[in-house]
Amino acid sequence: MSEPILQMQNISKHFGLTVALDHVDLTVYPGEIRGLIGENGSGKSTISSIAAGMQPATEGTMKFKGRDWAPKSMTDALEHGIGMVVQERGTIGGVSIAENIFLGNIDQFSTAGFVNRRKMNQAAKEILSLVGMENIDPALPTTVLDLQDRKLVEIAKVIARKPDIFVVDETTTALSQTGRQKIYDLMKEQKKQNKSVLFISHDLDELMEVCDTLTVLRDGNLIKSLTKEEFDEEEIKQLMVGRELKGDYYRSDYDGSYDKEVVLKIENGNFGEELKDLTLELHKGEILGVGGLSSCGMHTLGKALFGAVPLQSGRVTAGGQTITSEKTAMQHKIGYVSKDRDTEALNMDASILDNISIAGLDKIAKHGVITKKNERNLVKEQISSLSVKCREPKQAVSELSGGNKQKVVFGKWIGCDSEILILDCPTRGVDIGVKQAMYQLIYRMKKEGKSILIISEELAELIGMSDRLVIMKDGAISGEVTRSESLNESAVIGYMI
Amino acid sequence: MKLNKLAAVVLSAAMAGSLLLTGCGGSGNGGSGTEGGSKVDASDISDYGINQNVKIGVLASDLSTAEALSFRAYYEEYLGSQYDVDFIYSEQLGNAEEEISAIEQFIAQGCQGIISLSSFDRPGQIDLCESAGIYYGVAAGVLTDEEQKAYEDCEHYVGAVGPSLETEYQTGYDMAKYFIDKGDTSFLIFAGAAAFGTEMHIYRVAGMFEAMCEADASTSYNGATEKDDIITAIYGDLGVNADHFSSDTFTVSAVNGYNMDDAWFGEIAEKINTPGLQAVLAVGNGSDFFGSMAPEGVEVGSVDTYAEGYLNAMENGQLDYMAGKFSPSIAPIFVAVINAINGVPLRSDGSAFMIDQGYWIATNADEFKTFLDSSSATNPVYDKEILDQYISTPENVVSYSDFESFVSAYTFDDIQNLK
Amino acid sequence: MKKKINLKSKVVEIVSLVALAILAVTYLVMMGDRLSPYMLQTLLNQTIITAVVSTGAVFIYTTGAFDISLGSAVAVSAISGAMVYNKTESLFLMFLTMIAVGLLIELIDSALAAFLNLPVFVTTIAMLSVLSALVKIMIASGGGAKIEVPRAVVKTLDSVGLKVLILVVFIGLCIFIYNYTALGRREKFLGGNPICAKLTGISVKKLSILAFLIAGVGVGLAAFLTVVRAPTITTSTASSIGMDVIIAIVFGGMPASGGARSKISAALVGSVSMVLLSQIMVILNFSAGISQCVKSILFLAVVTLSGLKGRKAMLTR
Amino acid sequence: MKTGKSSIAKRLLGICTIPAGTILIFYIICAFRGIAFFETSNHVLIFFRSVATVTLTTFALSINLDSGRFDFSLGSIALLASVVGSTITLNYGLPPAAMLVITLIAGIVLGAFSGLLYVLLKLPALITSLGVTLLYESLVSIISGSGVSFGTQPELTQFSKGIPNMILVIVIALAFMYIVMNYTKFGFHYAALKDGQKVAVDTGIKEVGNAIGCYAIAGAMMGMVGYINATLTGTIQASLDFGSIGAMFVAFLPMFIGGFIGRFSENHFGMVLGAVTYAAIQLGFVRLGLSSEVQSLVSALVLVGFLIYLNNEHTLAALFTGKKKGGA
Repeated sequence: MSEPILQMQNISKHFGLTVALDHVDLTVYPGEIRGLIGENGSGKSTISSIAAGMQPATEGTMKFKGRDWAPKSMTDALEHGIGMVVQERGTIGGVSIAENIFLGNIDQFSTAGFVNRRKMNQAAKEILSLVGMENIDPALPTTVLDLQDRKLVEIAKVIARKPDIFVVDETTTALSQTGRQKIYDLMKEQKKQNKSVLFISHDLDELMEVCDTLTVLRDGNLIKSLTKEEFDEEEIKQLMVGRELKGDYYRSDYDGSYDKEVVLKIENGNFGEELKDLTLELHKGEILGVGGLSSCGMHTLGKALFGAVPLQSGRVTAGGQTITSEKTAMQHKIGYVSKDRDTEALNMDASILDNISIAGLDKIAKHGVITKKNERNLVKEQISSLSVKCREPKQAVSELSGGNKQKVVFGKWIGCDSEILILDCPTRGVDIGVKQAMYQLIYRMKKEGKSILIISEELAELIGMSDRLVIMKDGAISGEVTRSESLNESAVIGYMI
Repeated sequence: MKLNKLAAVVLSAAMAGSLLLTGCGGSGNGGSGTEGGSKVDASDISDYGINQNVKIGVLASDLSTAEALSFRAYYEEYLGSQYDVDFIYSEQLGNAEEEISAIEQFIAQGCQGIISLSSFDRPGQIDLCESAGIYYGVAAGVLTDEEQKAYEDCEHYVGAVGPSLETEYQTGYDMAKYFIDKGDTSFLIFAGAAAFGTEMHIYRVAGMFEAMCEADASTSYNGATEKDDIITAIYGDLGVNADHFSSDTFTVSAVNGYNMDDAWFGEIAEKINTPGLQAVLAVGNGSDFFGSMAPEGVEVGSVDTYAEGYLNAMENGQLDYMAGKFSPSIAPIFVAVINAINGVPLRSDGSAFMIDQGYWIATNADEFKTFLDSSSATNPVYDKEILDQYISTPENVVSYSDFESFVSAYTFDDIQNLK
Repeated sequence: MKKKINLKSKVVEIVSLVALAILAVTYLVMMGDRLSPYMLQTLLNQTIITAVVSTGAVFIYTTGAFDISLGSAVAVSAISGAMVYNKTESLFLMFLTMIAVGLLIELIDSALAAFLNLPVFVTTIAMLSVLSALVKIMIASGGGAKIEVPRAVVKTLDSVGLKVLILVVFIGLCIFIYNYTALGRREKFLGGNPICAKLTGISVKKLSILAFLIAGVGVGLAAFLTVVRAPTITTSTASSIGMDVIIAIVFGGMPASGGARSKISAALVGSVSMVLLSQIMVILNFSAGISQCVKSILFLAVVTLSGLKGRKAMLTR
Repeated sequence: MKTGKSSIAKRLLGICTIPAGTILIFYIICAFRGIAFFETSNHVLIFFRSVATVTLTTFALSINLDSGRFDFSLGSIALLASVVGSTITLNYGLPPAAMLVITLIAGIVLGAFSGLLYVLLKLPALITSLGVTLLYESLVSIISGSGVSFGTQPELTQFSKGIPNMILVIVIALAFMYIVMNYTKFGFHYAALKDGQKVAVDTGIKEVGNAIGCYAIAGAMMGMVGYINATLTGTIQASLDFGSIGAMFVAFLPMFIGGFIGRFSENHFGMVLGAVTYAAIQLGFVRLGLSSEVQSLVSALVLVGFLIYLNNEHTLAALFTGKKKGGA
């Protein structure tokens, strides 16, 4: 085997008290596509971001192309050969596409301190052509692009600098199949040129298909590296979780029955391009899955059903009453778990206690007075029944892991006795162990007669959990299937594209 | 968090508790409590300010103008060095509530006397000082006649020395007369705080109008030609409304307020460039706001104070007439307060006095220079030698009439004769 | 290691209280044997108005907004009440008017922002201009430089007992609302994350209006206390309250962005601290410039220390 | 993007409507009252001086406010910079040009120091600026007592009396902001940090330096404002207890107008036109002889009205085109 291009030795990273990485060694060779996999909080994003200059390591040494490696910033790293496309949004809306492409790297167009915009735009145009966006005017503000195109701009920006190591962090979640294909092609091209790729994803199928080697991390430790021949789905899952998964992952029955009573309904709902004359019913005791591409409008549907989106026409009703606001929705015992957990579902500034009790204040108030005792009881009940791992209810919710945060969100809605739950991507960023627990919880709630609407971009979980599954495309329902043992992803994908 | 809350509760509880304990009996310990009567036994006279330290609180609504600074320099630097007295200055007071707070603070600190340079609520000040048993005097101002009547029998209200409204009126009159006598007919009146209803400014403006009415019978302000009617009209207009002025001889434009924003300076710039304008009659600081913007030939009259900056203005022709306060003018009330504290109050027929004190008028740089020198904190016109004559001692008990004639002789020349 | 950090964060939490304690001790030492019950009464008198307005304003700050027009709101409310008294000679009606006007002003302020989608800080800045112009116009309408309520009438109300009662009841009520009712808890939650609050059925508009209304009660009470203390109202009455409140609340340990770490006690702690500080400055007999300089440095120091928690890698906005 | 004829017309309309409309309205009202809007050259001077100071203040306010940094200290910077500039000039008998340069440098230093405090203390800008305001005001008082007066030296007070000077100030300030914000690395980084703080910081853009730079620019602008104000009367009055914060309030209306015009043109050019609008209102009131209370009242109402329009444009547009909103 050839000399490694990147050697990371003994890398540790601490965030205050949290140890994100604990003495990890990682080696990358030229011409390999290396996958990094692990549950949330395993440290896979952290180690790659250290290599790519986004943050410094607390401890440890790095060698890149045989030399000591300590990039000052992402721009610095990119300049010297490691370029990363980040998980979150990596473009800035208010500035032009060209400015985004050359963010932090503007000097090449400036003479005597003045930037030549024309030169910059021309250069940007060439770069855009790398990802098939040659028809876009780089002088336009980035806001004119949709999310997928913005991601492609980021990718183009990195790939244009011909990095020796191309780091892709969970980027594919934001992309459609065509977008994904583009990025896979770019990776292969990279490999062909004997350059390397570091590919981070939670999607095991994707990784097993694309990568040459896979490194599994868990709780800030490197667990094992596998070559393509060693890939085995079950083993990898076990390595990630650190124990054998016992019991059912999804639900095991194929019953698919539910009550006839309609508990929540949207009739001819319209909202821009997101919802087009959409009608959908949720029944008592039903798990209704809603799938589709990220931009198909299903996330807006979830909000609309909770009264959080003002429909242009049509209406949402529960028990015959119109839902006009989040408040009326809550009065009808509807709960909503947003897909953007940290920004929409939780108040990161506040404690676990505050976050759980906030939806149930009316329930625990006696004559309008909230007693600490009632509040604690409510919260403790949720913490223990959902087994939220925390020191105390007063602990800040921001200190919890992704899975435990999500449990707090669930606790908030279960605690206020919601009968109807709208779950938008409920297992996003949640590790497998917690995922399994959540699936079982959802199933249990169905059994208790609660109605659940799951919106997800992961077909597997929809198929695994739903009594009925509708697929959306361009703001309308494009297909509907019911629960059966024979149902598989390929049968559903056709409706999506 | 818990610690935090607990501490907060304890602290506030302690505060509230001790306050409740004091209850409403809080007339306080206040001043020295030497009861002043009209008849004094010479052996009872204390020597505060001379051999014993005395603390006097100064209420100031202004701490930053030239006048305020020169007053403060006279008290702290001159009197503070000559007598055993500590002047404790308040913060810059903005309203009646803050005046009361400041007095309470002085009382709490054991001041024996208070001198007030702040006039938001004089009755309120006297009330509080009276109930606390602390001597109170007004400097550089007086009470209204009604107020004086209502409060003159208060034992701890020493008196007031300053320009009466009548004097203010006369000051405005004299200034206008000075320019009219020169033959000027086109004026810009700066009415200052008349717009906020400040009496002394309203009276000065009224005096200016009166001088014009006298010079030409066709002149009137809002139809009024008599002093009281003119004053009422200015109150009603919230300052001077030039449209209400009519005269066959005189033309008048006006600037009100002290906004000091772009619009206000714009207004000044506009009006001072009125063709034919001959003089600016300012109820306050005329040279700073108008002097430097005045075109060649426009003269400026100002009511202000003797300070270095204005001397330059006068030398450079940006100021032509100054009715100015001299910083030692606040000495007599100090003397009176000290006497009261020492148990020999100066009472006018058993009541608090109110003595009129006017301005020094300078119309050229030489006069100005002389007056300015006499206002300094190092060599003031009212020096220790003069003041000592009016501070009672067992050997020399000062009578009210002596004091009154001393204060009334406030012109520069009169004071020279006191020595 | 763990303990150390906990200790540090505890210290940071009580910085404001430590500052208050230091100021109190300094003051007591300086006063020495001049210490008297009267002194405490003085402290109360000087603290109470800012404390009452600040306490109500904590609700506004909790939601992450701020209001710089509170001072002129107090003035308008005081003048309205005084005018009503002078017409009706009823102290009760005067009191009611003050509260009503306080509520009305804050209602307009917040309703403008809520229903017309305006940024609150801009409406309060505009409101500041409008209200101060209104103060001048109202005072002028009385035909003089001031509006007065007969001194003898309000003097009967100028008692320590009544003041303590108002202070304790209002602060108590605010603490109760803040910590023991759904309203208060929701205000806090709203300050932390408005989007999440909205998606939890909390009406952002309704809550921000309610927050301003509670502040409006404080404004009305402060107007009443102002008139009781100094029945002569001029254009400059209460003019410094607007900034005093901001300084006091922040000095008292309130995070400027509101949210979960907000606390009612910040208002009282900050107000008392500021009064003590100004008393100390007067005792030291510093010139105006020096004492303001000291004040600014102390303010920045205390606020910096109490802000040590919750720092981010990026600059705070 | 191609610009058709109709779209150019639309842009011109968007650019000109507000300032031209305001001037027109006052022209008409003045005409009715038998007054000329610009009667003497002095009116033109007043107008341009307002445009100059308001433009500078607007640039200073917006450079930080657009990035979420509220700065109360602008007025105190203007005040202190002019006190420093004039005191040094007077003490050493320097020529007038020196006063301009020193004031400007003082403004930059004071602004940068304010930014440095913000960066070091890591507090919200609003809070730091409260402390800075108190500090600067107190320094004015400590250095100058009641203020500085040099009205007696006419050569020092010439600057703000020349219309060309005012126009020059406006042009230079606009050119400076336009070039810095659109054609320099600083400007590119500023824009990136403004809209995407996290992304920009992660990419490695030095936020701290950029922020201090913004404060320094704001300081330069306010230094210039201080210089113009000081040379207007030759006096600088000290002010305490937040007396200086009023200076920034003039900038809100022009800033929002600038944002609106910025849709059709360059943002900073829009702010100048916003300042033109403001100056026209101001001169209009002076010409009509209305009191400054009325003026501040009307300005506040115009500000609120304009914001109501800006923030509810879509609703209003929907209302006029007859489109209905909301479910049944």
